[in-house]
Amino acid sequence: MPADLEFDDVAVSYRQAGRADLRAVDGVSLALHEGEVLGLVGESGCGKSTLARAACGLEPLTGGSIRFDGEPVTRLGRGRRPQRLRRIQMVFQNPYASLNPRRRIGSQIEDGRRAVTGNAPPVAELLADVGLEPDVARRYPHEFSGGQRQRIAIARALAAMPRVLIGDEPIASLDASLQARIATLMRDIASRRGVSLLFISHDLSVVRMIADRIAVMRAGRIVELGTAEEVWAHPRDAYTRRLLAAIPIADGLGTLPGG
Amino acid sequence: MSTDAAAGPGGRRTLRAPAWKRRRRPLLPQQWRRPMAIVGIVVIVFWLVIAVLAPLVAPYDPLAQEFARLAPPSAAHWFGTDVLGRDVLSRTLYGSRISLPLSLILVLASMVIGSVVGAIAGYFGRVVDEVIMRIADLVFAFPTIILAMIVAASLGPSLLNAVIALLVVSWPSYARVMRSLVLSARGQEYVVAGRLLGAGTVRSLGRDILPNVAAPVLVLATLDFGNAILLLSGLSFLGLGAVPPTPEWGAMVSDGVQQFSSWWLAAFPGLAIFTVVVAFNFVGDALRDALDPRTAEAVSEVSV
Amino acid sequence: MTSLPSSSDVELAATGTSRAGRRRHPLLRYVGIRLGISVLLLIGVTIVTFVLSNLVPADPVQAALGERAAGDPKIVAAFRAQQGLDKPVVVQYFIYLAHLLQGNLGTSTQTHNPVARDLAVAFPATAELALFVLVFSIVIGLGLGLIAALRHNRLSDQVIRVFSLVGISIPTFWLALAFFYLFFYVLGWAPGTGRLDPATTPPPTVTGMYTVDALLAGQWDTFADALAHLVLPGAVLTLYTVGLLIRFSRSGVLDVLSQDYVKAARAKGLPARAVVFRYILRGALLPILTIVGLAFGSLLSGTVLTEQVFGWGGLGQYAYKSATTLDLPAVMGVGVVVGIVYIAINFAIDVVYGFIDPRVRVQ
Amino acid sequence: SGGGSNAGGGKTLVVDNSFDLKTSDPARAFELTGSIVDHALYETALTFKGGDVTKPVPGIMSYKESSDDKTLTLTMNGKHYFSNGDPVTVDDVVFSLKRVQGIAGNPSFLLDGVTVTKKDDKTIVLTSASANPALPSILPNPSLGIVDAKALKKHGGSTTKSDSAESYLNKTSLGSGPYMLQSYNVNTKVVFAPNPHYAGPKPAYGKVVLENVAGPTQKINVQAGSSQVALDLNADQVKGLSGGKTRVIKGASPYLIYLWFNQDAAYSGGVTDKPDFLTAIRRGIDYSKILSLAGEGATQPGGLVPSQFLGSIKADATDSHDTAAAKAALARSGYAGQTVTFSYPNDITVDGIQMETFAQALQAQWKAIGINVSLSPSPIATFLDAYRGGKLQSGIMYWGPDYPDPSDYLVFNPGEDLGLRAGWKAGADPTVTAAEHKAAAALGDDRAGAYADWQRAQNASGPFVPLVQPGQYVVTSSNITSLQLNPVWTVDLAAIK
Amino acid sequence: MSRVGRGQADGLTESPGADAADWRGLRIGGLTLSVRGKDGPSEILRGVDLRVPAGEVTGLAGESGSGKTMTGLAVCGLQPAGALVRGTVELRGERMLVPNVLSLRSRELNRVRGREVAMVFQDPTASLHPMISIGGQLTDHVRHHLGMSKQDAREHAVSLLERVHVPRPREALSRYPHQFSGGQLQRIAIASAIACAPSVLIADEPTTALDVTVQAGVLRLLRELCDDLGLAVLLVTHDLAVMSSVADTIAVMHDGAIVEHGDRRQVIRHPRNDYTRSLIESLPKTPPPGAGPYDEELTDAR
Ligand SMILES: Nc1ncnc2c1ncn2[C@@H]1O[C@H](COP(=O)(O)OP(=O)(O)OP(=O)(O)O)[C@@H](O)[C@H]1O
Ligand SMILES: Nc1ncnc2c1ncn2[C@@H]1O[C@H](COP(=O)(O)OP(=O)(O)OP(=O)(O)O)[C@@H](O)[C@H]1O
Ligand SMILES: [Mg+2]
Ligand SMILES: [Mg+2]
Repeated sequence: MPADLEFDDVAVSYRQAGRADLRAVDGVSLALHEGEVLGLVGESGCGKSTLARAACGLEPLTGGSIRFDGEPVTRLGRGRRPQRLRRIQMVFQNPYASLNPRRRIGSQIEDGRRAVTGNAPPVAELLADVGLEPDVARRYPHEFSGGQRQRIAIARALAAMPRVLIGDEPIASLDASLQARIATLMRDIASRRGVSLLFISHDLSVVRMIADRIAVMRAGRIVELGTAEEVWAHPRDAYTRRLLAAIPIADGLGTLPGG
Repeated sequence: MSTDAAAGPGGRRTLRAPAWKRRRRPLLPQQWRRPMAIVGIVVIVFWLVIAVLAPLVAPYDPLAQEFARLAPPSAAHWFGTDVLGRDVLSRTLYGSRISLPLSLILVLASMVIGSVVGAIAGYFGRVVDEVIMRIADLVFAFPTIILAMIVAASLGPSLLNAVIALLVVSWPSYARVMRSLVLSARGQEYVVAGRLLGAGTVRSLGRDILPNVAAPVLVLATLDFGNAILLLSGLSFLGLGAVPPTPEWGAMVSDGVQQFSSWWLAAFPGLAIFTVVVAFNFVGDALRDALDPRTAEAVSEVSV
Repeated sequence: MTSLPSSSDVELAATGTSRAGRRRHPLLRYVGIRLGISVLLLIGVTIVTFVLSNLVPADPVQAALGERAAGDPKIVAAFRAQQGLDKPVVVQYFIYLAHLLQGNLGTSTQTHNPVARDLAVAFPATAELALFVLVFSIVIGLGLGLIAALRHNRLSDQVIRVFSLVGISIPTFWLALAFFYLFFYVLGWAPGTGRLDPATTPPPTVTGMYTVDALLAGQWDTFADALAHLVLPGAVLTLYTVGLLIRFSRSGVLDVLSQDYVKAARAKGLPARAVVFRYILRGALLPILTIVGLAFGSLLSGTVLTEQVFGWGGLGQYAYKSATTLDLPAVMGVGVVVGIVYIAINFAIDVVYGFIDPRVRVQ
Repeated sequence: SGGGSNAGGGKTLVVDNSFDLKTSDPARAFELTGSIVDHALYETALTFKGGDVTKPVPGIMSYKESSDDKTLTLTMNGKHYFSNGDPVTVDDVVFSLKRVQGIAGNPSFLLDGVTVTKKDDKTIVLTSASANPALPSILPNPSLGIVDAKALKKHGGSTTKSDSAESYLNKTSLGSGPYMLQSYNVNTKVVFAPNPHYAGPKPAYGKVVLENVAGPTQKINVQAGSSQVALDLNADQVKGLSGGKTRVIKGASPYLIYLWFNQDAAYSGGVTDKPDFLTAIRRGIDYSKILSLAGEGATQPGGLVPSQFLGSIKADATDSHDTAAAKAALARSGYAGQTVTFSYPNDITVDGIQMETFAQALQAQWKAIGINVSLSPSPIATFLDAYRGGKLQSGIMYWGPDYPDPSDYLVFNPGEDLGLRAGWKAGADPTVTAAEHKAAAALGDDRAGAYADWQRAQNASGPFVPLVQPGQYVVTSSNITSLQLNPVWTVDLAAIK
Repeated sequence: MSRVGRGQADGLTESPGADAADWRGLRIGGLTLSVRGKDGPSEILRGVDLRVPAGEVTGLAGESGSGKTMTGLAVCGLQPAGALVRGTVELRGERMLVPNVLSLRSRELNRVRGREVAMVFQDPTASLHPMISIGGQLTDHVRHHLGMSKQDAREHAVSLLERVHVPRPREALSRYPHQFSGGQLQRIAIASAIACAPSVLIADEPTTALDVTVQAGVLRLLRELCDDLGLAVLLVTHDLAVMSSVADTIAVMHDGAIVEHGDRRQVIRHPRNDYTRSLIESLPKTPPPGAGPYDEELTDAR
């Protein structure tokens, strides 16, 4: 399978005042194949977001390379993002912060459509895709609930007709009752539009539901990579095992997660 | 307290979002219903009306020197007359035509300059930020009124020069607020999303950042308005601002200093300054309360 | 953003500790950085003062010399040479800087005194007033601010807020006049202008602050006299400063009140006093400290108008006189002194921050 | 509380003055406050008696003038002692006068062109290059106070520019005057103690405090009894102060407040150098209003020389308010509504009056005859800079006498200092110049007439308009029985009783 | 403050009377709470009835904004200023019997909270004072409530930290919150809560801010404390999975009222209320991961 997005020994460091640099991502090699849903899990601070941001060109690499469609992903500087790279889009964690509160939904989605040349689907169609009425385009973000906002954010990302969609914990700030629904929605849309999806979450039980493959990250490194079933049922890495054991299950049996 | 603050960009506390119906626009009409805000608005409107209608409401020509000199308040001259035999009431009323627009100009100019400079510092960061903010620090380290005095003294007294002098010292507070707001707004997800969709610097600043940080800056401006009037009249009081025979309040108070026993010379223009300033402070304070807490913090840090 | 050190917390804790333990004197390093910044700012202040005074379009020679003397080229040339005004600007700056380092601020063209000596009199005068005001303002302002915040949105809060806003809204020059008119002219309660009765001999100079020096010398009459003279200008400035401090301490405390740790402290069943003094005040200390520093800084230069009315003979009056007479060495002297004080205060506050905030102390 | 309190040996006198003090070194001081201070500290070779400045009288020395007014012979007059007990010698006098010349300070012009020679232990001779009839009137100037040469030399005193005794003199006085310096603060107050060796009558007060107080506050201080003398009050302020606890002493001020209009085409705006325009200006002034602003005791001067001095003249009919005449003149001048910029210093007062008050009144009066004037105030420092450069179109300013002689006013001539400030170049007005030369050359009893003629010539075509000679008011508490105003040193502290 | 409760205020009784054996724990009855909102008063709690027995973990679930936190706060008398609270909160502990916490005056209330009722908040980094040392925050209320000496209180604190498995407890006392990880801080917060041996512990989403692995540890700790100390634990969370693993009974809250309360198995497997059902249906249908030993014993670990 050809790879849309390829990480090759990627490293990202942050400068810290008065301390040694922090290697947030430390030699990650990973490929996101065409049309695939890749789940990336790991604990808080292990470098998931940093990796996602690097894939969008938002962080300078201190080592390795990221290639999109065979060409390197360049850093997003002061200027505008090159057309080519606008085919990589991201859905963020906090639906309350990812939409501009002062602009109408419609025009924000329009921005997405205008980002690329070619015939992007009309706003109404995009909204329908994410299960919203077309007339919401005239409203402002504060009139929507978290789940609805996340749908809008997805629609905006889709408007740019991305080849790769990155979800950086898109469900983490949603109500428990919504999490599974939004995750499934993302998966469905991705497969319908043939978009590769890198889905980041710390909730393995949700990732497992939607991902084809799962990568487990710890302290900046990928410690395990395999198909969803493999990782879930037969984890090889001790850390993955611990992670899995720690997941509480709503079975009504009172099973205390292992810690 | 709703959880809105926590749902802010930092996402510091809540990992989940509050129900959408709790989300409100920052400016609530409720805030206008507070007694302090009402008093403030009434006073401001009063002075605005006076400023517009001064020729109609003032009993005499503010420049006419045709009355008895230094007459105490009487039925004919409610606020008395001054050294040259001018009607103090008329001068006080006409004074609003000087102080209000000039303070407005001063506040607007320093807001525009400070905001632009601060936005540039916040958005570009690094060296640009360092240089701009160190300059701002310097201006802060230099005593405001003394700096203004030097500028006014060397440019010569005139209201315009006073405004310029105060502009030199008043932009940094806006720059600071703007910078810190832009700095935090810059990392906001919707700004990043816009950039990913191909927005350049100008569009990103103009569409995603500035509209969202305008409210606190405007509140700061309201709070600053009173300050501007005080500073301007202070310079005029020192003889570095208004040029005679302009009926400027600070200059009128300064005339009163020369004639101590004619208390009415200073008392009424002083009261005029006070009422306008306190009115703006009332309104500004209510507005600041209406802001959401995080941005209010940014404002309160600076407006000393 | 919080980024909690993660992973199994038990494990990482160990490494975290040892790392923190190995770091040497983080506070010292912090203080060093602050000091460096302060020195840079200081140099900036000298440059600004110097450039500013050189930008002044009018010729200081004319201002310094009398009617007839300024018409005499010989006298003018002598004056220029004596003041070093005949050298290139850059050279002048370095001469200025070199003199500055030796504590030589030049000679005032107006008073014919070394500026340093003038300032040695003017600065303590203002500092005395400012400290007097500050002590009262802190007690009253912080107290009222705290009460207002604790009684948020109740009547007492509203009253205190109005008081605070009124305080910062009254033009000080006008209030000074009004007080002077009322308490001195009409009622005769307060003494007149200046820092002492004219007939009183100032106490031997130690600090230059008459109240302190009088106490040190044990001259009770002089002390009472100096104190009486402080009251009116002090009250005028205090009203403003109190307004300022109320406003900021109130919002500072309100911020803290909404913090979870206050709720947690109350949930622990601690008595109200303990919650207020141990948890709330400590949490609000940093912003309050910043405001106190700013207030002192603004007092130093903000006394111009008040000093003018009360003939205080402090820094403000000196600054005003030198600015309007274009007494450039004096103006530069004032600028540098106020700059130094401002920077020193901020430096001190930064250091205190470092000491009381463990997050800085042991980073 | 300070009023007449018995502090130590004698009563304390508090005098309020709005300071323009720079130094108390007589050879450098040339400001009003400096003169008050130095007159109390230092005796001069010659002096004036009380307020009469028409006739110099012997001080430390008595004088004799040569018939051509070029040589002045001074002879030691009795015994005088410095405050340290040393006797005043001829050497001290010579040193002091030479020092004034040598250090090129503000007052050194007083002795321009004068050579000081010691003849013997009793006599010195002052020789001038040209006739110098004013010299005896110049010598009482406090700037020419006699200092203790021996003591001063020890502290850096010299008769050259290298003199460095100023700061010493600002701490310790070395004079033979009635008082000596007890403490000196240039910004707040100067305190005097009696000179134990003073040759004259012992002063009434054991301690004098000269205190820096702004004009309006002085009034309150005297009323409240915290000071006994207020020197800088104007007519409005002293209203209602006579009788009761306070007393008002009125006198004519030696100051002349004048207007000038620039004659230089580069700065005249095509207006102020037109004679008809000047006529319009003069006739457009409502002197009665001006005098009421200046207060009781103010007079309308006829010419530039103040009323106390030799050669002064009375105002005549051509200087009266006549709007019709003014308008007619204005029409003739071709004035077409241009705005005339009128400058004045706004941070000084003359006898308690602000220039600003007059400026505003004049602006309104001229407006009435159709002249548009815009006021341009500035601090004295910036004002002087532009004014001395002759760059100001018009304005209002005052002239205080350097010495009480009409020759001090010859600077108001074409090509002279003040003439140039009004853009009035040498040769611009031969009539006035001729009158000037006549006045300067006149000797003895001819002088008064010559100066009167010169002033009339000035009034006819000069760019200066003498506006007002204000009244001078001193308010004292009623227990002060005697106080003498003097145009040269304002007030003699030692003579206050 | 409660207005109704005042009438029957008979304060608190130290050492429960004869009927003490009946039951221990917390009983909330008809708890209503309203605040004066922007558009008139709004009811946040509309008659909450809930029993939190000693020795059990009672879970309180519900969507965001349903009033879970407010219930916990009201029990401690920490409702927002100006809120109107009615109803009864009865507290029966080993040492104390309080017929209605809501009717206590603030000084009485201060004797109850921290000592009989303790609370743990969601975000441990926010609920510990950043400028007071851990030792200080662990001992101040102990010294106040139990009158311990400073030294004794410190020793006590050390044993508490050991109890909650904080490494190197003695050193930890002199350190500050920012030097600890989130999980450790939450343990410290729990230690502080149980310091005076309360009978009721209210934990408001104590693990939401933590990672799953850390969460697992904290949940175990809670369970352990509940069992060992016989605490009545009210565990507020929106996470049914968490609830399912530690709570004995689960109460589901919706719009300010309890809509269902029952045994955890029954509530999760056979929800009676429609709202509960919709909550449960939205959960990802996940079999337990293969790695963890599927341990029957643990299932009913009590
Ligand atoms: N701008 C930054 N400057 C310095 N350090 C950073 C920055 N952003 C992240 N870090 C650090 O880099 C590490 C990785 O952060 P990252 O945000 O990628 O983690 P994450 O896996 O996304 O965590 P989470 O699940 O909390 O979102 C963390 O230790 C974090 O503290
Ligand atoms: N201080 C307050 N003043 C007024 N209303 C408040 C206050 N705090 C919370 N509320 C409101 O009370 C309701 C219940 O809030 P509460 O915090 O109890 O919900 P919750 O169930 O804990 O939600 P979450 O799961 O988000 O923590 C919400 O509608 C909220 O907006
Ligand atoms: Mg992340
Ligand atoms: Mg909650």
